[in-house]
Amino acid sequence: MSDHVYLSLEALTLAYGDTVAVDGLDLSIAEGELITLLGPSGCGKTTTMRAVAGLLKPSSGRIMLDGRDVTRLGANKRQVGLVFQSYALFPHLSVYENVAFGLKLKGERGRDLEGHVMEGLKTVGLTQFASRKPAELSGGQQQRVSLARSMVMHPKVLLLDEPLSNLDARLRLEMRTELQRVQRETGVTMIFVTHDQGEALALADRIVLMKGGAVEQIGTPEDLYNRPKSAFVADFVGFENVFAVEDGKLRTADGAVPVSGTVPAGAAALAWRPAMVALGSGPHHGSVRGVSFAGGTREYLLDSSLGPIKAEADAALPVHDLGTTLAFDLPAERAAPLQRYA
Amino acid sequence: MSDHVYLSLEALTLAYGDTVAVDGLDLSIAEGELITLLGPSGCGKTTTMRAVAGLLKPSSGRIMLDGRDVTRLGANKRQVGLVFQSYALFPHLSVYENVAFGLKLKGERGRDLEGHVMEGLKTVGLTQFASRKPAELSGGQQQRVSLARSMVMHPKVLLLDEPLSNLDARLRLEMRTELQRVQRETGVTMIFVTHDQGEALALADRIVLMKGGAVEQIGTPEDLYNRPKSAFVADFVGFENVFAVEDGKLRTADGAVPVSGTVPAGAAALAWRPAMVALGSGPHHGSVRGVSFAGGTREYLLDSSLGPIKAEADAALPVHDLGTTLAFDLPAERAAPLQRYA
Amino acid sequence: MKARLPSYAVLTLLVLFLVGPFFVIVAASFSAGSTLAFPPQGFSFKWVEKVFTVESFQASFALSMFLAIVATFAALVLGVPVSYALSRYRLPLAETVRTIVSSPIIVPGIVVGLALLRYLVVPFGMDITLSLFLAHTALVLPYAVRVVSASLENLRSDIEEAAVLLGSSRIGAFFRVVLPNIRGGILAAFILGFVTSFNQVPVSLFLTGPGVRTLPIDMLGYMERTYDPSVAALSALLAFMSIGIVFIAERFIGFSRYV
Amino acid sequence: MFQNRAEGFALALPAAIFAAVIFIVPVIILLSGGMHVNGHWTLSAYTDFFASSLDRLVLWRTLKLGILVTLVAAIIGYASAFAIVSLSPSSRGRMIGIVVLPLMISPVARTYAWLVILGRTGIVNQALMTVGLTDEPIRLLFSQTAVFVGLLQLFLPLMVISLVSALENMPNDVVPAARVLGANWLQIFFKVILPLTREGLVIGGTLVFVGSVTAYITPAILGGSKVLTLVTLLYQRVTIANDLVSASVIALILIVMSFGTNILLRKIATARNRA
Amino acid sequence: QEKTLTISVYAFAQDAYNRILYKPFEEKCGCKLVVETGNSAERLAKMEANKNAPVVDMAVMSMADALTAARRGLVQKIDTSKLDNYDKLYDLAKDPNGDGMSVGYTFYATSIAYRSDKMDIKSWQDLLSDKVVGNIAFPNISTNQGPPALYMLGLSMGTNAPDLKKPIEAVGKHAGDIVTFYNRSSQLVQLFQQGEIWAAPIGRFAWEPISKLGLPIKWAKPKEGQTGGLNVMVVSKGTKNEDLALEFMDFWLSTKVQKDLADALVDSPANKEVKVSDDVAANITYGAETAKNLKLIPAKVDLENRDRWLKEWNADVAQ
Ligand SMILES: Nc1ncnc2c1ncn2[C@@H]1O[C@H](COP(=O)(O)OP(=O)(O)OP(=O)(O)O)[C@@H](O)[C@H]1O
Ligand SMILES: Nc1ncnc2c1ncn2[C@@H]1O[C@H](COP(=O)(O)OP(=O)(O)OP(=O)(O)O)[C@@H](O)[C@H]1O
Ligand SMILES: [Mg+2]
Ligand SMILES: [Mg+2]
Repeated sequence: MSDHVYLSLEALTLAYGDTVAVDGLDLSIAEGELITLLGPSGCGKTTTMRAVAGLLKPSSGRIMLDGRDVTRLGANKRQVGLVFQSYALFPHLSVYENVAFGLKLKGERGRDLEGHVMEGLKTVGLTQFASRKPAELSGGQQQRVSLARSMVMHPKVLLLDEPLSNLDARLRLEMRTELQRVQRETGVTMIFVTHDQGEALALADRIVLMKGGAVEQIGTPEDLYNRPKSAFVADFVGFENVFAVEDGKLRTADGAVPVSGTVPAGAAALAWRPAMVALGSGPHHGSVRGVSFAGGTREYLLDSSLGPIKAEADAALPVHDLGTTLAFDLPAERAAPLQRYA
Repeated sequence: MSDHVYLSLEALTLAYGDTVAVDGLDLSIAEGELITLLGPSGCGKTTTMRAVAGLLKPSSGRIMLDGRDVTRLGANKRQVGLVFQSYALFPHLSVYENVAFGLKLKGERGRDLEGHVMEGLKTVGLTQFASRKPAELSGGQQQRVSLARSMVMHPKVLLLDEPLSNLDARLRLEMRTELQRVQRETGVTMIFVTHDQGEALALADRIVLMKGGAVEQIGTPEDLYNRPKSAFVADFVGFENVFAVEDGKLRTADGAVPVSGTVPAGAAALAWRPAMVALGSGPHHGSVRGVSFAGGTREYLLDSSLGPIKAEADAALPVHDLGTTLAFDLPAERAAPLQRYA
Repeated sequence: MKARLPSYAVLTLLVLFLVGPFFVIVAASFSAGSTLAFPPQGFSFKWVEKVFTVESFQASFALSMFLAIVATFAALVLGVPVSYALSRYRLPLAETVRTIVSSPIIVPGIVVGLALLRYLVVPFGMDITLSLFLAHTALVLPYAVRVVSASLENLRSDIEEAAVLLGSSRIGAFFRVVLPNIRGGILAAFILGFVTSFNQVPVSLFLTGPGVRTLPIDMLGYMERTYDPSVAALSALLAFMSIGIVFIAERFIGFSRYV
Repeated sequence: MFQNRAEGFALALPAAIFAAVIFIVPVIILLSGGMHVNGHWTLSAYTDFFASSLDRLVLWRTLKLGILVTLVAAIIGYASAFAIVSLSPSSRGRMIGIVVLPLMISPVARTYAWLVILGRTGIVNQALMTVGLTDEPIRLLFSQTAVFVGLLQLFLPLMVISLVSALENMPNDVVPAARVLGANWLQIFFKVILPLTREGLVIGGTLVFVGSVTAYITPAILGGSKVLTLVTLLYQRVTIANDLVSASVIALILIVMSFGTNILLRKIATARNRA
Repeated sequence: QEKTLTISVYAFAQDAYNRILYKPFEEKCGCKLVVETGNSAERLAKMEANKNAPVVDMAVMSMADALTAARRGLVQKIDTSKLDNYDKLYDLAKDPNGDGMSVGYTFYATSIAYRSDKMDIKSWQDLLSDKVVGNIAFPNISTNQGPPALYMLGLSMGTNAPDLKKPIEAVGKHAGDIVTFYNRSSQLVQLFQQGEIWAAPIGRFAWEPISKLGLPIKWAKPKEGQTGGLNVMVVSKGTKNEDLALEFMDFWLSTKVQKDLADALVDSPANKEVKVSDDVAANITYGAETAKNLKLIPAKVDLENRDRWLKEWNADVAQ
């Protein structure tokens, strides 16, 4: 991974007819980086990827790849790989032929071709499935074929559009590890789209969190996890209790409420994960509306005068029944301070 | 919730043609219980539910409901409610008419009917959508209509077949709480099918974990979570490191390996969650193959002589790079002892 | 998406080729001249009026109408159950059954007509109208099965199970839940069947008797003996009728989805 | 719930029996008539058919017309289907409506129009002369060209509709996938679209070919006795010569052609898919 | 229950027949007339197909087809005693095939209708001249006009052999040029009108609508003379409506009907009592003399050679 800018999107605006899907997006990516594009449904992730691949013409802005302006270059000449959410395997071709598709178009034949295809299949562990049709593979295997098909082309950038969202939890985890390994081994620059924050956190060198066609925050997973800038980001990374700050007090359903401890200067809002809520004592009270066992912990949903509060307690402690009133506190020193509330 | 057996499946065998999907299943459920049926895809969950509902004739075995043998009773006479994974709403009828469908067949008319339907809609918070068609509702709302449609019939048992699997994470959580509330309020006996262990743990009074058409373990969520009986169950509830025990030693890729501490008597295997692995010191060594950030913690995948090991460390600690060799231990006193390995 | 202009050009030519002849017919039917010509010689309604005075047209129109309605209805009565069986039950001979009921679509119509004439009408002295009814029913059956099957495939079978669980009988579930939801398909099948039967020529070609002939056959005969634009006028009127029906069907059930 | 086979058969049988009795049995008897001449079982009627140069010619002409119409319909069909699927969903629906419309209009009327359009003084000739492509009206009626045009107009909609639905059913994103892998549009058509819409092409092709080969009105009106096809020949054999034996022979040939094409094309479709 | 009589006739001029013949007869007999139309050969085929349960009571045909029908047992003897107008017929119409199974109701000349502005026709051979042949319609061999036209063509080529081999070959040579081989003379109106053809051999009965097209179309008087035919009426064997059929035939042969049909330029009268104006006479085939001069092919010759002609035709022309 080098720090030199390899792919950059400059003031990229993308529209479908009159609907602007992406609005003045700026993004620089270094060679060998693994970026995840995170964001809610409809925020423009797929649109951005399609533009990078050359499948969508920008209404304005520029795409630079490896020092060259590729904005007007056809998708078939960009050397960008794209793994579709739906895999988009060619159903009429065998696994082998799927992987060979692009290489053949490049003019590869004979031993060369076979060597490269089999090598690609080996990377994804599918050599023994070479002669199957995509329909005869499981979702995870299909996904790996799709990956191999892109990888053998040695793309300058590999784009992956929610490649794991169709898989079950276990396979998903496996594939995630696999992807990381391939990326580390080949050093290819990757952009990985997801709307699952766990996945984004686990995978990325840097996360780009998008909202409504623009970048909301860019940073390492730990940055986003620990230092969200806005309520939107905080909510996305699991701060389930977020309150705006006004004159050093929390703005709640119940009006302005003082907070225990000092609010950091410049914080427009404070956010607490369920685990950060101090349960059992404190100035606030809430009645238990829901409890659920979550493995090591138990999660409580409290109806309080501040609004609904999510708090967590060790599962080893006795359960509080529904309707019980519990005291709790939202200590300022545990909270993450946000630069923006909206 | 009473302890008296309300629904019991006795030696139930269910087959599709020659394929036996459920093989001699035994299960007793008390009135008012919320049972979740958990298990991997294809283990026979749906099949079991369809048999309870009367949509599938058992090849052998008996179904007793409320003291009566209903094995040969038609589905339309069993008073069993079923909420389908797909909701199965009647697309040509309004929400109101969907809910009224069964009541009308019972002969209800006029004020009675209206009262019951509106009450049902109120329970699921959909009174204002009464005149909409199902296609005009979101997935979550449809699911609630489906629930109301079954609930107003006051079924003896309400079966829910993966009702949440089509929803996104946030809505899923909400619906889960909602379901729990309805169940608590009405006290209806519920069987809830899922293949998501988180969901099963969070919801159930008791969990029935199925495997290949038979029951693998029955117990409270905490039972299963803390005291899995077999490697299969352990794996399902997140013990990612499981080793068989032979003569007080662990059977590993590397042969028999002594374990630190004493193996509890009668344990056929030992299982550790990633968090139970002691990282940093110990008799074993593994090199880091994968790291991922998982919020508060960091998960390491280690290649060790015992085989692959999943361990967890606080995310606040510095990261160990790929390839670093780490010492670790698998302390017997932290492990969950299993009765069976296979 | 991409090439806008070429695609409009292609579509314009396509529409011109497919629909153009229809306009020629319409223009010719309002001609004042006494022969079919385009561009028409003058404008008049006389040929449209004449259509209504030709007695044989009245009789054959009535016959074709009757056939189209009754045969299509019969085809649906036969076709809906078989479609239901094919889409809901896993029957061992399903493909054979499907082939049998859809064979009328593949066997050339003229062969069917001849076969019926020779082996039902002549030997058994079967009434021509009855034979036409049977032939048209057989002919419409494949369309009915195809369209109804398609709508049944699109209808989840679990709603029937839901209905049964809510206390309905099997048959009740069919009428309360299945039928209302494949209404569009059934209507589409009806219209498609109607049009197919109404415009059918090859099957009806041999199945004529003195005074008994379907409208298209009668039109053919009329054309062969009188070359005035009244056949054009009749064609135009019928076309408007079909278009009207299809248009309304399209509005209400999205007819073209089913064709 | 749908395990009861007896129930399923009870529902399926009436239609199957009806079709068999009313339809398949008479057709089979008719076909057997071609092998039963003067009280003997013989294939002489078939050898006669293939010995007659007129009959052979008509057979060949019918085949040729069928193949030509199918080919041209496929080419125009793809062009049109691409254009149609690139429309917005609402105009796509309308366009499909327009394409379907001619199917609803009596083929008598449609063929009739061509009589006017293709006549010596018809629009086509007028246009050709205005443009200066010819000084004298060319004779279009009663020619294979006329029959070809008539058949094409009659059956093109079937091809277009089949191809549109095939294109719509094509898996998402395979075209962009091929594009990203470096294929140009021509390569995409032949390597991806054609194989993936083969099913639709086969269905459309069968409908068009069988329709063209078994059409009566178009060859009868636009071809007359100069452009006999198997069907008009069969009609003449029955109505003028009362020659049932030779009519049965033609009937069998027509059926073999229809079913044969159907099966053959189906085979091609599935075989290539498996390869 | 109203009585019904089913008849099968030629397709042309149905409007005129309806007015002059069908409607008045229906009024007279108080019965219903069902009319089926088609050409003579089709009718024959259909009668044969329905031999065991005749659908048609009475039919009109060419002489040759009537003879065939008689030989195949499809028709029955006509009880001429029940035909009041029988004695008014020209002799050649009374029993043309000599078997008592048919009665003639009209005879007609067959010559060539042609566009006088485009050509002149002096001989049958002119039809096949280079200038003309690309613009003619020729009757198909299966029509009533086919063989006679070929026969005249043969005469113009200097042969009167009944095998028609030479004329068929000659037509065959030009088969590609000839616009079409028509099956029904009613088609010709449209072909003339649309300018599709300039000339065609036709029967006199089809002349009327063509003469009224407003085009310069003339009736040729070729030097080889004109041919023609006699149309006859037959009664289906085993009909249940024999009396009604005979009543209808008698009505058709009546002087009034025959005259009205002649005046409408539809059928030339077979009833010798019919007197028509000169104008009409010029446009139909009128009078015993004319009839006698027509060069007809005897029905027997026709029947004996028909298969041969068809074979030749199929070999030389139809392809
Ligand atoms: N073909 C299209 N025509 C018109 N608008 C579109 C089209 N595709 C996407 N959009 C709109 O553009 C916006 C961005 O869509 P995009 O597919 O990029 O979202 P996304 O972030 O990938 O969402 P998801 O997580 O649901 O895949 C959305 O508002 C969407 O409705
Ligand atoms: N209609 C059927 N015909 C034949 N086999 C079936 C049928 N339905 C299910 N099976 C088989 O029966 C077994 C149990 O299926 P079932 O649907 O009960 O599984 P499940 O536990 O509900 O799985 P999932 O989580 O995927 O819904 C599977 O092996 C399946 O393949
Ligand atoms: Mg997307
Ligand atoms: Mg299931």
